[in-house]
Amino acid sequence: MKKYILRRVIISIVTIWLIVTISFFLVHVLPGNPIAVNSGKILSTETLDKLTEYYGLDRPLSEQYLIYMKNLLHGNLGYSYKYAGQTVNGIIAKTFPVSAQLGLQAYLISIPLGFLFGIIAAKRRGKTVDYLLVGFSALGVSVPVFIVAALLQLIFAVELKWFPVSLWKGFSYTILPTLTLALGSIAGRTRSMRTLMLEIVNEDYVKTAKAKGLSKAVIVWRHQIKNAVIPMIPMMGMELVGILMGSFVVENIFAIPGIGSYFVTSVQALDYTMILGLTVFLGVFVVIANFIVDIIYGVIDPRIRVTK
Amino acid sequence: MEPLLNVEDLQVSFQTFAGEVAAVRGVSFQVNKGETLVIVGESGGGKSVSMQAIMGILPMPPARIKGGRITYKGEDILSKSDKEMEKYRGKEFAMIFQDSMTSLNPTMRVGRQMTEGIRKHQKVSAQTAKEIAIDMLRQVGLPNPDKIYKRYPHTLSGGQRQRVMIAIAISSKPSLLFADEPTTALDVTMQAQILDIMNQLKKDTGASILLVTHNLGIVAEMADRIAVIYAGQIVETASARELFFHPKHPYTWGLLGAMPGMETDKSTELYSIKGTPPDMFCPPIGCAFAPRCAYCMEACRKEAPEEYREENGHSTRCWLLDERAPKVEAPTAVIPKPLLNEEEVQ
Amino acid sequence: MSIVTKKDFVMVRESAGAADSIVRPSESFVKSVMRKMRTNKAAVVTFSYIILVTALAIIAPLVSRYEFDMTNIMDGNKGPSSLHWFGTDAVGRDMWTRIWVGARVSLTIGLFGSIIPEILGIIIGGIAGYFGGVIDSVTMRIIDVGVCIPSLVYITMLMLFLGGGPVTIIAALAMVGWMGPARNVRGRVMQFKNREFVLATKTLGGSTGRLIFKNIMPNIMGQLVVNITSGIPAAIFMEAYLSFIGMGVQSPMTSWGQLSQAGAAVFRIYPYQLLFPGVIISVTILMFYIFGNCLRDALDPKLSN
Amino acid sequence: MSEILLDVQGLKKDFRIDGKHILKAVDDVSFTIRRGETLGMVGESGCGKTTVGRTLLRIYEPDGGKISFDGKDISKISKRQEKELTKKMQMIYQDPYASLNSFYTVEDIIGEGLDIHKLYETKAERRERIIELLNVVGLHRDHMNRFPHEFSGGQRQRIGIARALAVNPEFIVCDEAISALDVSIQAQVINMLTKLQKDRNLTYLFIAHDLSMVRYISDNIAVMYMGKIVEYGPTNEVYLHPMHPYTRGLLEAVPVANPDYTKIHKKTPMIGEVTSPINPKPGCRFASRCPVVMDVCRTTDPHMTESENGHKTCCHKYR
Repeated sequence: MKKYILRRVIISIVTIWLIVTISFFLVHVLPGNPIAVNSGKILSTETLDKLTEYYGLDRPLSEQYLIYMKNLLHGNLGYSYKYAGQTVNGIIAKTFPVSAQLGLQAYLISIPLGFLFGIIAAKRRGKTVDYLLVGFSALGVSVPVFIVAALLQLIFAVELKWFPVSLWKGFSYTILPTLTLALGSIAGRTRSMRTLMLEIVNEDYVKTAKAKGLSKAVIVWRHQIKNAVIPMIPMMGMELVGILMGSFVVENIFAIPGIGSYFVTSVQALDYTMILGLTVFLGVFVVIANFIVDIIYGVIDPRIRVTK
Repeated sequence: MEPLLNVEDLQVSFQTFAGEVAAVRGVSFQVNKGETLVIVGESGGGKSVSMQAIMGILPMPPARIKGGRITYKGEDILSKSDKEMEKYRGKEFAMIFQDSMTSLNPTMRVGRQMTEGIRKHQKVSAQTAKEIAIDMLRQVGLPNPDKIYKRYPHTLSGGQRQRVMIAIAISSKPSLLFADEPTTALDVTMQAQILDIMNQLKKDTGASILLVTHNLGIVAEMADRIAVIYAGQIVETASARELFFHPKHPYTWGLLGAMPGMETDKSTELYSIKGTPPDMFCPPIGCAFAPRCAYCMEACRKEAPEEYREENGHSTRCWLLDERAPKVEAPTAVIPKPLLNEEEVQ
Repeated sequence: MSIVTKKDFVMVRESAGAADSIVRPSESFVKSVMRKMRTNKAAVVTFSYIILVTALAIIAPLVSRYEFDMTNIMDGNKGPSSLHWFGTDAVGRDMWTRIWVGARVSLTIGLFGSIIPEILGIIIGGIAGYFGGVIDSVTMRIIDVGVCIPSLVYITMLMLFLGGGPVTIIAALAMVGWMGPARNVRGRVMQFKNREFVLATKTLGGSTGRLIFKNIMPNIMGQLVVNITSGIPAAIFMEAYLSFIGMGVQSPMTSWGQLSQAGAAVFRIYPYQLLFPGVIISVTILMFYIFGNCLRDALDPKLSN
Repeated sequence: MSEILLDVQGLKKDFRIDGKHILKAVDDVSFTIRRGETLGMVGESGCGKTTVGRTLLRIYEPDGGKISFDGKDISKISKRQEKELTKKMQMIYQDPYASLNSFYTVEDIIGEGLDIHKLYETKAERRERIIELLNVVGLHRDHMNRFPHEFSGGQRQRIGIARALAVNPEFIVCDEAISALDVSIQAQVINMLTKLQKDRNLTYLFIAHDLSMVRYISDNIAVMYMGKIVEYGPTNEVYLHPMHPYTRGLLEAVPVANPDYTKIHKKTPMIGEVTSPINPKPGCRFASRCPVVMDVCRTTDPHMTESENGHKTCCHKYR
């Protein structure tokens, strides 16, 4: 187990270093002077030179890289080119809690619902409920998140007026975006859980459990569900990425001041330090989340503990 | 005396994409108290399916019990609900499966897999259940039972796992133990150990055993009575010595002949059955063995034979026993020689 | 009443090989998959749909009265009519034509965005799996780290570096997408290279090429076809997503994602501008998805018989 | 007596596990097989018998020892010579389901060897050869265009035999060739193998764990335990007068198909279980399970000792 964790730690550190390095160099070999691109005004050569010096862009790339890495180790992601005077750290501090709330709500809804739907569909295989849930999950994974968002807005906000159309000013504002975001992962989880449950029904150990005289409910709970859930744990990291990407769209559509909508505006505005900073931040976030998921998986599945 | 288990005309079929397959086509047999009945036959013969049908653990669908009657201690158990059957499974009858690797839950410790059955049937405290479980593990010859109790199945060897399976099966002292090819996945020396344990348990507890195997050596070692199954039907039933020393069905001859005896060497060809078992999607009309039988008659192709019963309980499903049929003797090479006379057996 | 009479009790002369006869009709694996697909209604319907959409994408822009980038400010934001079946956008471009031109882009991205990473995966995974040793360990370490980097990072960086557009999207998908298939193919190859039928060819003196291409590959082909089929909707999805957040296809060039983005901006006033591209993306993805499932079931030997 | 066809001396094959443990799958194994004879190799799973067969056929590279075939050293040969050799040495595999490529027709499975070695001039000749081979193994020409999954286990195994015979080999390794088959089918296949041996003067290495079949088909027997041959000699010698305690235990464990036999012979099963020879300690590998173990067994490797009529054993009891 110690070896397993150590291995994961090393992989995670290498990954983070790679993310930072690749992102840094790609951003810095981009053509054009980012300051000129970003200011939106025509600057005098003098001012431009001053700003270039201020941001350290006149130094050799390798030196810039070292400086960036040094700053990064202190948790400093640099300044935005676009929002003059604002640090990337400051923007993350402002926007991340919003996104985290949104993501967490979606995650908390999708986990129990996905499992539950999957189990119900598998237990009622071939019945109407199963067809409905299978249909729902097929739709859920097929319809892009922006269509879902638009539809929910149109139905529940514009027509029925149950919830506000957009913005982020209280709990009722969070409901539609959370639902939008959760839908895809509920659908995906329902599908995987159903498949796994149906596979497990045919396992020999389920027959053994039945032969012991255990009741159906006990067999389902004790023997089937745990074994079906285990292989789904590693998928949770992937799902997190999905929710993160979905949040870019959802925050944009619902005009939510989260990290995702800042990311999209930075991309559209070519605010390089912001893109770099946010990419590094999100990348590291995902790597750490995956690391935690892997460790949980290692703890829960006894087979991993021994073999790795 | 009423037999412990009575199976009459059991029919099981499977619904598949390509249509219905009749896996068990009218199987009848009895298991008496304290005896070991061995069902012997080849793969696809329907022996495991029959056993699982009795246990009530066949996945339905795709399986379907199309007919027949199963009584246990005089009670019709086919008509019982799944809920009622829970009181029988694990308590009255228990099962040892062939593949101990897949038959144990990989994510549950051995101890838990044992105690869940014990607590269900014996209504004891967790502590007592643990004590019973460890005692059972000791009984099946596992060293350090309290350590095994805490292990996960994949950390055990094949032989150890099969012992755990047996310990689970006997933990609530069943009256009837089903064993589905319990040693097929094991090496010979391990097989000998497991068979030894099963015989010992039978002696100690007086339980009946219904064993399914394809290995005639195991049959000889374990059986009190034997039923030979072919293509979903019992073709011959008799007591162990009767069946080995006076076999009547050509298929039984083939099975016996296929095992070279101590004296046979390469110069004499082994007695073998030609061809392969029938495709159960479309079993032949008449006797299912006819296409492979060296003694096939017109009658065999027209109609399935009746059962011919003898006084000593030997019954055979073969037209050769009809009085109109030509007299045919079993090839002498296939029949093992008795090593004891009648008195010595007693 | 028995139909058997006295004269039936004569031994029959055995006919040679009768016991070995096979009653079932012969069918190759590929044929049986085709038969299963043909008899599966869902497969037939989804396949027909895919053919229809592909045909429209090829033909519709050719026979249309309008060019996809032909603007006509006077005709801006007109709803569906006999002149413009799907209406027009803000600058009066014909939506019907744009949707099918967009379909060309989206479907192309779908196809290549699925095939290219899969092929890269086959090559890399195949080499790693077959030859093993150092090549294998190095490849696997690279993948171990590579899959940990969120695809978001690669895609964003690549889009910035190369600029949005169909080729960039495919390149980004290839960069991210080869690792999963490579790992998968490697596993399958390692599993198959020690299968007895492969060893048999080896003991017959078969060359490495024969082992790989004639023995191992056909056996993992089914899985690859399924992967590619299920990769297509994923790639279409990705294009729609990237274009939607402004990192993908840029106007006047169009794609389903780009159309949706434009439509979403005005959808409360002109819902049809999001409705048409939105519905068509969703339905297409759904159809590919169901078709992929049918294919997987047909290829699964556990489900046959 | 006929000439020696295969001579194996001190064969070794190690496998690395997790990069640091060494599994000595085959450890200093020596035996000879004369032309036209069968050597039966028995032992429990993991004893290394399959590895011996696979190393002989160069599926694995040997890590030591010398293999001579027909008088020539074949332990170190070029790729081309290796390919030539595959025409002389063939293998019949254990699993009738995994050993045939499910995408090939029977014709192409049997024809693969013909294709590789270009053993025909015309398509018609290839066809003819294949039909002939099908007849040899009791199958019909109608079966040619069928696929493996349409056959039963026994039929598949016969197809596997035909595939091996296609290149006209002199020596065949039968690697558990009958273990996966039903009893009645086993006899069919064994009869076929003995007949082929007689007709074509074939030499077999017959690897199996079923001791009764091995006894029937073999002229000599080698008993393997944890990578080593522990007993070796003429079949009847070994079966009737087993010397090594492992051989005795193994023979005793085989259930005999006679209900009276068990009533007469009360047997005591051998204790313990086989483990893999990973980083083996010095001393006899059977010591931990041996009923007659001595102190010397735990410290020193026993050597092979030969008694009269070629019966050898590797046990400190027989020094």
